[in-house]
Amino acid sequence: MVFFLQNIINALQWGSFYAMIALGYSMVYSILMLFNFAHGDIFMVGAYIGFGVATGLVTLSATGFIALPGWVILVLTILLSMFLTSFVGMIVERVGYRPLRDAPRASAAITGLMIGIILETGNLALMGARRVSFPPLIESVTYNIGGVFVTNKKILIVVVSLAFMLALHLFVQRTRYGMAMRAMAFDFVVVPLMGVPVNTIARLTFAIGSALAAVAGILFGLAYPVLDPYMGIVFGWKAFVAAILGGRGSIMGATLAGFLLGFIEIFVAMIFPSTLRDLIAYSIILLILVFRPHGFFGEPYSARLRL
Amino acid sequence: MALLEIRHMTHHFGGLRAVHDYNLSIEPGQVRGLIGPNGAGKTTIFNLITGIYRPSEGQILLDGAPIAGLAPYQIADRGLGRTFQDLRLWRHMTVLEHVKLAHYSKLRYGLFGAFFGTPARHREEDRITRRSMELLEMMNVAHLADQLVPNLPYGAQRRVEMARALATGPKVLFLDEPTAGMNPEELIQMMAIIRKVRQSLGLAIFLIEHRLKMVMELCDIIQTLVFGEVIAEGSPEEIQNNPAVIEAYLGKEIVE
Amino acid sequence: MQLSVENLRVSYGRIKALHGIDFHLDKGEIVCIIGANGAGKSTTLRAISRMVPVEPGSRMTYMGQDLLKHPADRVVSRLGISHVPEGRRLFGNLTVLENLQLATFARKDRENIPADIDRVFAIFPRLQERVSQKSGTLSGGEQQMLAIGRAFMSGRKIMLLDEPSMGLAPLLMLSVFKALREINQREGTTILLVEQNARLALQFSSRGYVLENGSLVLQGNSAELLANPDVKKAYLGG
Amino acid sequence: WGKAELIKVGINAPMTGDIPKVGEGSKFAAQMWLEDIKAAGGLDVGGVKHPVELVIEDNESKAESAVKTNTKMITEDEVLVIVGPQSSKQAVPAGDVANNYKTPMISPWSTNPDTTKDRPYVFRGCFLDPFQGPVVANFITNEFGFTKAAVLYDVASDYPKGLAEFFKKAWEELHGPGSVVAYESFTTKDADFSSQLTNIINSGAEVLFTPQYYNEVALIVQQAHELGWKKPIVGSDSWGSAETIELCGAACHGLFFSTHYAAAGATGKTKEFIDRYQAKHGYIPDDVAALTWDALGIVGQAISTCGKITGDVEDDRQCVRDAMAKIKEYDGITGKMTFTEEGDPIKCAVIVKISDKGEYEFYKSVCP
Amino acid sequence: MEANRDKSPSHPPRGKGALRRACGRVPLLGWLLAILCAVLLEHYLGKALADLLGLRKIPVLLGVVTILKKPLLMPKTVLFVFLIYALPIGLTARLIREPANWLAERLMRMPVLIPAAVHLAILYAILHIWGDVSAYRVLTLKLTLIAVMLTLSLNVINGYMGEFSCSHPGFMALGAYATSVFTVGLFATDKIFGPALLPEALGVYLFPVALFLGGMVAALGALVIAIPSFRTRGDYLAIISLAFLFIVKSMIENLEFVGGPRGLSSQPDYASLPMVFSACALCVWIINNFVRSTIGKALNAVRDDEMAADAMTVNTRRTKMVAFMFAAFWAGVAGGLFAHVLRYVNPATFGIQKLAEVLAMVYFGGLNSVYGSIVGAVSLSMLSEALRPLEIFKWIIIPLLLILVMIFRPTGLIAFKEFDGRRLMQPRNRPDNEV
Ligand SMILES: Nc1ncnc2c1ncn2[C@@H]1O[C@H](COP(=O)(O)OP(=O)(O)OP(=O)(O)O)[C@@H](O)[C@H]1O
Ligand SMILES: Nc1ncnc2c1ncn2[C@@H]1O[C@H](COP(=O)(O)OP(=O)(O)OP(=O)(O)O)[C@@H](O)[C@H]1O
Ligand SMILES: [Mg+2]
Ligand SMILES: [Mg+2]
Repeated sequence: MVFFLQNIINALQWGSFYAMIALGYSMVYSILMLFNFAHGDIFMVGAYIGFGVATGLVTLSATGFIALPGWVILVLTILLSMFLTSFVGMIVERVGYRPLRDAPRASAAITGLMIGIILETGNLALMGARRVSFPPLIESVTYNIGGVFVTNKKILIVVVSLAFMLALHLFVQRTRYGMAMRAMAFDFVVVPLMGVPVNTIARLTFAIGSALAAVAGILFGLAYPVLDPYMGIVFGWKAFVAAILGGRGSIMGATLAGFLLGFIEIFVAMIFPSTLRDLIAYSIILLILVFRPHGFFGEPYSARLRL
Repeated sequence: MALLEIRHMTHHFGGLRAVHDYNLSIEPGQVRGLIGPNGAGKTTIFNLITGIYRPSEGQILLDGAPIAGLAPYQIADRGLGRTFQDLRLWRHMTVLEHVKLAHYSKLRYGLFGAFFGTPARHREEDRITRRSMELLEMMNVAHLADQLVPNLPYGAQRRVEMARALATGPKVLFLDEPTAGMNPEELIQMMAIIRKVRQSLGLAIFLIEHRLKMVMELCDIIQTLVFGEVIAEGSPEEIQNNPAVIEAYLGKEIVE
Repeated sequence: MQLSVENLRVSYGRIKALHGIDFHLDKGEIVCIIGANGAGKSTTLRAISRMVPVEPGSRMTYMGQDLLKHPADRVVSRLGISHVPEGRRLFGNLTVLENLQLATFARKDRENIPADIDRVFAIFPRLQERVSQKSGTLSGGEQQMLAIGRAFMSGRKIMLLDEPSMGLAPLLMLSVFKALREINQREGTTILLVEQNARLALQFSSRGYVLENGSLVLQGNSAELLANPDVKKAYLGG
Repeated sequence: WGKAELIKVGINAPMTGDIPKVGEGSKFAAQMWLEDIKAAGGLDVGGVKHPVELVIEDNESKAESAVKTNTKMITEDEVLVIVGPQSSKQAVPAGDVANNYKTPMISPWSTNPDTTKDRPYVFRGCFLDPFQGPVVANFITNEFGFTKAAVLYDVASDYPKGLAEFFKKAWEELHGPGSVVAYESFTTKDADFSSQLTNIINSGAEVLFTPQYYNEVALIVQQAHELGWKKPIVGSDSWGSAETIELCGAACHGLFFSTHYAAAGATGKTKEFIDRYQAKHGYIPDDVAALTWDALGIVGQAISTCGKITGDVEDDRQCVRDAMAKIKEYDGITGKMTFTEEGDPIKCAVIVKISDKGEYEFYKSVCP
Repeated sequence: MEANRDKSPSHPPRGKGALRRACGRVPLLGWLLAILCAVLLEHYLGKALADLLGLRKIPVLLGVVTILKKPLLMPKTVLFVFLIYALPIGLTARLIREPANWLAERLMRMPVLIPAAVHLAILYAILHIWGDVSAYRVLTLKLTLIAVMLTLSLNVINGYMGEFSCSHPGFMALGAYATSVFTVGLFATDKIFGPALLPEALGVYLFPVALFLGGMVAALGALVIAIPSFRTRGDYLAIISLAFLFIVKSMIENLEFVGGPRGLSSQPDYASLPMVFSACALCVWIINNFVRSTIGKALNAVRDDEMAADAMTVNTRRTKMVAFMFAAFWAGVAGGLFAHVLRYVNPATFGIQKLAEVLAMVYFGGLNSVYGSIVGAVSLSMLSEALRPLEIFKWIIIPLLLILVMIFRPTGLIAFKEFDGRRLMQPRNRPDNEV
């Protein structure tokens, strides 16, 4: 029982990363109907920006000039990095996606893939081959609750990511911006006829998606404090799986699928020999899709979608 | 026995009853019309007959054999050809390719021929090319054979769709608003084409239309559908004078 | 003059769709453009609502101000020119209500929106029955109503209508046109109408233009055009 | 006597791809080696100083690319000998190429037996998994007296997987079947090991052996502690990078691993190398840099002892390969080496303890 | 037509203006013969010329590598390339224009297989002689030809049928392993499968059988994706195929008898240039045949509007199934060849990176186009080989190039273009063949 509970805690943390990243992915995906294959790498960039900001703040604070407590640094880091990373997202949108808006979707996917490679390689060229360690902004405290080990970081991560998800869900469902985003997903050519500034919405979408990726990057840095230029690849592809598994354009779906993916991975490793983890975990995903061919909340394939 | 016979067909979308107790029997060579207000369920009836939806209840018999529940391609193969209300052409294919492809189920070379380019395949391809060109000529669009469809004027696209439907070798041709978006002159051309098709190929035609001129001049029997139910069936004159039809569909001003 | 268009030229890649046309709209008018398939009618509307780029040298002014300096969304939100595009182009994944709400995206007078929605439902009661249905599953005619309703929500200075009668049942077609006239009279909305069904369009409008192969060949008030033998021959079915 | 023939040494290293750090270490070490040669006026072969050129090529950390790189260096650049590739997934196929073209190749870091097996022209600079696995198993047994061990490794990567298997085998030979109470794995690039660690903790293991690369080590150790693991964690030579400590921090203090050399408290040549490298590049060299350095040393010695460089590259390659096979007790910074028939070195392993200052302290030496 | 002929891989760099017009009427046969002359020239005189110019070796890959490594050698390299390639090709093509046209005309009067065989034979001779200069060239050639097969087969799914399939490396892996198990098990002595079961000498002849088997195994694997494709499309299918890729990879990692993550080595050396070339030619021929037949066009119809296809008697299920299995078959064959060229396979090779590579080639070259796939595969393979000296910057330059191509030609360089062998081989002395 303890064992089981422990794994639920584990899965919650792990799932919340998938969910957070899938969420950012899903933002772009649901609005522009694009696979933003650069998203994993934006996550990486977000983590590095977070690393830069945090290190800067820690150093600043260490000089004694203004001594900041860890949690203030954390909050500042998150906010600043969200801000900075959203620009990365907007640049990606401007360079890689806007020119391709009328093109087949797959072409834009390829541009995203390529932008991702450029971000990775650029990072490698700038930062060198070494990996960096994310500064531990808050003191790690481990609670032992009847044999189940929980750290304050885990709680923080799950809570923060759930909060962002809820906020985003409300944003997309309740505000006219969200509605405009959903409309763009369907047919962006006539969206301007509704008085909706398409470019602004697209930029906003990328900005929000990237800001979320930055949050995910920083939380990731706290939980798994080893950053390297290629850390986003696997996450990017798995977020891709989660975003779509959740159902096209569904924020709740993406969140749920992200957690589900985390749970599947953790529990498969718990129950089966862990060498078979990917084999079994992805077979489960495949089966889910065979029986729910349009994801959890998705709509059936519509012929309107471009190639 | 009628060519196509439908008995007590009913269909629901979720809670919405789109078609209720629909009956039809078409004889070879007949031209039938289906009119009714928007959203009455006309297109749905087409979709039910051609297998895109499966009716909740009822029977559909083609030449006496039940076809409800078959896949659309099987139904098409047995002789029900159709066009779509919202033009469903293949964006990246030429006009000729459209018509050739509609011969798909009747191709006599298999995958082997497709892979290895056997002489049988070349003969067969030549044969369907010739036949497709004949159909295009009949529709007066043969000169566009090598064009990609999105570049064509609307009227031409409709005619390509019709040629494509004819290429499946139908016994009954279903036309869903074939003149939507056409000007009066093109309307007259289209009527001539439909007459020609009927005469030279001898098939039955089932037509949804809102252009009264067309329905009244072409059809032998007209059904009027309102809220999924047939409220009147009869010759053009009967329909035109039927008060229920005037009330629900035509409107007084139009008739006058 | 509410809207004036001078020397409007548009091309799609190598295809020239409009070869420099001039026309104008006065406030509160109903004007129609008729012409054969591919004459450039839809292109004209798209140019006004800035959906297609125009070639240099084209001029368009709205109430004296340069329309070309506004991007597409601001033509709607600032100038109040709404456009019912060819083929309706609804957002099939949104419900009927959401489609209407979306059209108010940039409106400042948010308090009036509920009342306006009710007015749309008053004109098209059918839409109210389907209010939370996904618009993609509406029948053709229902979609047309929604498209007009949507335009009504977004801008009411000028409405550009591209073939509103397409696919409508006769009775409904009449009621749509009646509704349009009602909007025109009550709100003072200028209507620019593009129609294949030339007779209907000319009966409904006060002035008309005839477009052929990208150029305006005839203009005049509608009654005159209806009586014109050339127009009769070419567009009214003899 | 014309001009002395140019000697070309190929370096086949992963400059881009998954493990750029490894490529960087190899490159830096090779450049330092070249500096030394240059300073000496060339490589002395039979009294003639030959100029040396390095041909450094990127294998993108991909098998097919490593094969292409080797082919290119052999047939186009006509290198005399190749150092690299580092990881087995490139070294195995690349070794085949070198052997086919009768070009001596020495992989400093590849631990897969297949790399050198039945390939007279292929050597390696490190000990093999079948040696290291038992070393660690014995060490733990003797040092702590534990009988129940757990293993956590990356299934998708051949080095950790191989080592995990050999450790398991050795451990079960010592303590009987079933004494490896948890044998858990994950996949390359995973960052979360909580499920596996929970299983391990649950299994009642007394020690955790994890033959992983340094980046994963940091995560594994920290996560284990967060899940309440307080027992020892032991690692292998792949821990031997300055980054392990940089990334892992205090969590890793007090842990042990087996490796080729201990940086802290190193003396003599080893210290010299470490200091020089650190001065130049700002960090303590990884084991891969040290092994590359030694591999180049062996190459240099083999060329020298070959006695003459004729300029006929095929003869020279043969000569170098024969000389290399005969090297006895080469005194490298990672230990003394003699090649077996297969081209694998016989060398000692070192057990290193990570001190509370985060330095790698020599703990004990284990020889075959 | 003209423009595309220039881009086809075996052609010399595009000339300009007058030169181009002068060369314009040379038939494909003429170009091939001219290139043959050039490679022969290089074969016999290349070394001497290189010595004369003070280059140590004949520059590989048209000297790009040399230039990037040692910029100072640029003038010499360029001169070499000009003297050995550009000049002879230009001159010969011009000189033999008339006879070549005459010959092409005669050939075209015979059944089409004969001129095709002649052209292919010359093309092979060119590649063979070009490759003879160095083993590195041969290796690059083989891997490029394999890339062509992969790209083309992926184009069948992603381009012709319009799905976004991510499973190609998985199919390739299935083929690679199946073929390897067959050959290693039967014809090689190794530690996994023990001594050879059949005499070595037989192996070369049975290799095509092994490849076929590899292809079939991959095609069977494709069923896992083909069947869900009946019910779902587009994005959902994309992740099904991605899941399939992860599954295949993980499965192989867990199969100890093929070496798990350590991989499988000691494949016999069967993948010679003629073998790879024939497989590639066969693949191009069959795929091209297929996509141009009406049965193949059904793929396009399913892509553009599945419902309409269905209503026009197209059995969409069968069509999808055929497309997936067919494409997977060729990916499997390519995988088998790949394994035997490297003589080593491991599961890590068939990951996301390989996927990105193949996808890039397909979309760079052009969707729905056999030409496009050939151009995409050849140019990206060659480019990434030639830019190797740039190390890390290579991975900035190539993606940038791809982004630019996508922006200016969103469907790829040569999309939606039929590959018509007959037209390609036409004589060009009459104006109507000029276009
Ligand atoms: N897939 C569906 N799901 C739910 N409702 C549907 C679906 N398809 C059609 N409907 C509804 O069924 C009714 C009948 O639609 P149908 O398209 O058959 O009308 P129609 O008679 O062809 O009208 P029109 O003349 O305007 O084309 C409409 O009210 C429509 O909203
Ligand atoms: N997106 C486009 N790309 C290329 N050409 C186009 C495009 N849209 C329209 N055209 C061409 O521009 C010309 C004018 O088209 P437009 O749609 O304005 O005609 P229209 O008068 O509205 O015709 P219809 O009655 O068919 O709607 C036609 O020749 C058409 O083929
Ligand atoms: Mg309808
Ligand atoms: Mg129009």
